[in-house]
Amino acid sequence: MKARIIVTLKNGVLDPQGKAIEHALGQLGFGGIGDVRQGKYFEVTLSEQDPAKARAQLEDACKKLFANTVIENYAIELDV
Amino acid sequence: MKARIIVTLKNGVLDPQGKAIEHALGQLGFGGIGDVRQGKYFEVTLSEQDPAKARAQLEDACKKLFANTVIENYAIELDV
Amino acid sequence: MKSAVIVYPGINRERDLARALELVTGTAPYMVWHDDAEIPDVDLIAVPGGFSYGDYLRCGAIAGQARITADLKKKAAKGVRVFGVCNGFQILTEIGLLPGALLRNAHLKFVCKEVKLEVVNSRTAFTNAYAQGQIIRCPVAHHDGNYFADEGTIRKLEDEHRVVFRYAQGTNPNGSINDIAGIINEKGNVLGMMPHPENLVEPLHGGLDGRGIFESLLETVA
Amino acid sequence: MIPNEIEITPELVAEHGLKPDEYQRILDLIGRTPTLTELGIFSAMWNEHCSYKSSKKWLRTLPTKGPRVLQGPGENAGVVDIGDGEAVVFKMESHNHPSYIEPYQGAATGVGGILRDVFTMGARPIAAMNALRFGAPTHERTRHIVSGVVAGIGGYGNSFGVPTVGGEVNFDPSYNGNCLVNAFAAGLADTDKIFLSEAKGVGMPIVYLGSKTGRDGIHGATMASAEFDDDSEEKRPTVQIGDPFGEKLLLEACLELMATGAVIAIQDMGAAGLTCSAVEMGAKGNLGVELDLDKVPCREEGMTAYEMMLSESQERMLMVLHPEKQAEAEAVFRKWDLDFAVVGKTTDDLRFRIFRHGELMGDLPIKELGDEAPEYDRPWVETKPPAPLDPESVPAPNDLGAVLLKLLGSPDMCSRRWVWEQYDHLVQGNTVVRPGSDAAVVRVKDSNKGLAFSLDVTPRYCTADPVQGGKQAVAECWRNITASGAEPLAVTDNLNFGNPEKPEIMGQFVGCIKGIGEACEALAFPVVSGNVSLYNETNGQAIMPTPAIGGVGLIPDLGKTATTAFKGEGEAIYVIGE
Ligand SMILES: Nc1ncnc2c1ncn2[C@@H]1O[C@H](COP(=O)(O)OP(=O)(O)O)[C@@H](O)[C@H]1O
Repeated sequence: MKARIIVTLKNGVLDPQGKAIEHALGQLGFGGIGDVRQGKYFEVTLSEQDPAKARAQLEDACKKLFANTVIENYAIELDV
Repeated sequence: MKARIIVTLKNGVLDPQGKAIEHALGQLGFGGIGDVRQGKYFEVTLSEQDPAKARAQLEDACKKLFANTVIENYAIELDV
Repeated sequence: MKSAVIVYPGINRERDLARALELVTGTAPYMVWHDDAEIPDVDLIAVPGGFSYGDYLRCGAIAGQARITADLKKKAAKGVRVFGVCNGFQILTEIGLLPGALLRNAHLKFVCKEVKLEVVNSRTAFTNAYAQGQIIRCPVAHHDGNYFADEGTIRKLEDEHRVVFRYAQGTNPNGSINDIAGIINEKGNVLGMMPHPENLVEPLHGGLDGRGIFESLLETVA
Repeated sequence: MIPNEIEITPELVAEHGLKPDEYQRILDLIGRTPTLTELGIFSAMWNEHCSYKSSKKWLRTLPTKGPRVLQGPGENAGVVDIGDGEAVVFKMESHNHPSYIEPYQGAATGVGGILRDVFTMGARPIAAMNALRFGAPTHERTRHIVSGVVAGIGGYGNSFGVPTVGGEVNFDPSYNGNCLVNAFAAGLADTDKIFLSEAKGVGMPIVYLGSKTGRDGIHGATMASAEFDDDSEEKRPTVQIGDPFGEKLLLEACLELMATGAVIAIQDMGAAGLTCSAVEMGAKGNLGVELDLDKVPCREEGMTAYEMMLSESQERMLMVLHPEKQAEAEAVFRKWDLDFAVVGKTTDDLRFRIFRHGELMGDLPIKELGDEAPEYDRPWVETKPPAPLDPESVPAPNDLGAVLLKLLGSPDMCSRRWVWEQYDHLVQGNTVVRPGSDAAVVRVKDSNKGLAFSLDVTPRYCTADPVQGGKQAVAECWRNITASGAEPLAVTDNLNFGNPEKPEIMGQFVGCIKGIGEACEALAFPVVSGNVSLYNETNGQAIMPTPAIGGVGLIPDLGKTATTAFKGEGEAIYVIGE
């Protein structure tokens, strides 16, 4: 089973990379694109076949590894 | 209008990050999660209201800034 | 004083830290491999700088899962002194021994230069050889040293005098909140800092300002 | 899948960068049409980069010997004795084209390559430098290239843990379409533990180490992709991605393995990795080599022999091992979590044989692959020295202060702090003189000795007069080293030029080499390693001739190190020389 994990910075956590991109967009003439927030994206394959169990496994892996929950949120999308 | 951009490494491009994460997953007992590929994720807000034009703008911005098309692919998701 | 330096793969300042420890304490530290089960009985566990596991995913994230880290947490809970420098500091925050997180430098670039540090709290086991408020020279070399924590945590750190080092006026190299360069845990046995005192401990380095930390520890143990 | 029995058309030959007469040479040599894999192997071995076919004749004129030289050109790096049983191992190498295509990764893998060259010899890297040339600051691509290259050099070196202590940065419109990224690295080794690439013994295991092989940098990318596969564009990224973490593991594992005495010969896989390294190891040792590509650790499925032989994946090595130490060696690599695979053996018949899925994909004479490579004596014309400038024709400035400010603020003269602050120049704790001085000085660990490093060339002098410019580059490097209190030992060079098929460019090349040779001879400053990068041209516009010189000096007593800063008020200032 394939899945995607998206990790984003929590509200209120500074995002210097996003800010820098916003600045660069302005310079490139893309002034209409704003509020840039940068996150991480993962594609994984699971050997688990049961969707509920797969999701539980990923939740656990997100908390332990993919995201630092002090500063980040995560979202899981399962390909079912 | 809000949009999300997902940037991933092209097939065949070495992904040392993905490799390292896979390894750590194994150590954590998540041996069933594999084939990890890491990418980037962006959330942006556009002032453009017309979806077609917004998409065209983002395409352009992806090529010029968000993605390094020598090694990366990108995908755009518009909130319509 | 007996000490141990943990060697995660990708760490690259373990020799610098070991040398500083040996210079000041007269005893070479144990070098402990990331895949070992246990850290020997020591007075100080040092977690050095570098790029553990390439800093892939997040700085310090994968080191947090290494086998030896479980014992590190256990010993820290028992009160053994733990000193994390740079990547070591990042690892200590990742495993929750210290609060907050270290984000990408505000200017997004790696920075290697000398800064000035204010010793904000000289009453810790790591800093008692310095005078309160003393300004010392110290090099930094990092890409992710921008200390962040939520407001409540920052207030608590400040109120409890747990900010131990601050970048002195005008030298904050990374955008850290409140110019925070190093913090200590509630019990006072775990210190993490971004700058590299181990690179300023012999005349050849152009100064001795970094020695104070190691001298403090020696003093405390003896 | 790329079939091996594909018809070898003149177009295919041309796409492999082989001229018709070079292809004829191949036919004469092997007496039949080559297979596709064999054609790929020849193209890799006989391209300018590996064969030095345009430059060899001239490189031979450089002085390469000296009482302290333990290993001159011809190995992964040069080796110079610094006393007390220790040696400094160093080399410089270009990564110009990849850095133009993808600045960050191009520069990063350039650093990775040169570090591997050094630790392959058994040396732990202790210092790195880089010579960078970019287009005009106002050119549209310059900013992007500069920031990517500097970040890439830092990204790799900082993570690997070698202090980057020096270098050069220049801007000129002649580099608009061809930036130059020349990376230098130096390491320390015991003189009795220097490892070379010459294979010894018949039937010895050939071991593959490091990261897995992928389709990185296979230069046949343009090669009639439509003919082979529709999505081949997607499948063959021509850009190599660096993995400094992988390389750091490789360093530690190699040094640990070398200490066990298991290693007979070792060679880094650089350009055209598996091909060049295997051929070089066999040919040097007068031995044949047999490879079973099924054993090569691959990152992707379905890689063909052709792709595997030409892959430029990074962080890989080839070794010949003592068979009885194989288990011990494998344990070291497993400990560092790196791939370790016996992929072949040495033979006594001087053939280079490659098997894939049990089939013979290539069978070539190993010595001839290297020795019979074409060598050219390209026509050249001497560069006409420009008419001397009449000083009277230049009006004297009336505001010298303003001129001084302008000079100090110019892109070529302004402070380079913004560059070297992005490089970790302190890691390892031995940096005595930091970047920003004449020469950087690094302590030889656990001693009171130091090594001085400097990288120099002034391309506009070389443009005006290649011979004088070549001499000047050596002299400047020598002065910088001397000014730090060190005794100059030896140099490495990185010769960057345009298209050597043009007699004027070849003239610049010949001139610079003559100048470098004369200066090195006169100063007893031998050339122990180096690299040539030709065809730095875009749309017929060549770069300025840029022969970068990287010099190393020895300070026997660090207490006698000299630094540039004025030390006190009221002291006299002297000018020495004319
Ligand atoms: N300009 C030069 N001056 C002296 N020696 C050189 C020069 N260019 C190349 N060499 C030597 O030729 C050999 C092959 O160089 P190169 O192909 O760059 O090595 P690598 O196998 O690391 O790519 C090396 O030993 C190098 O030192």
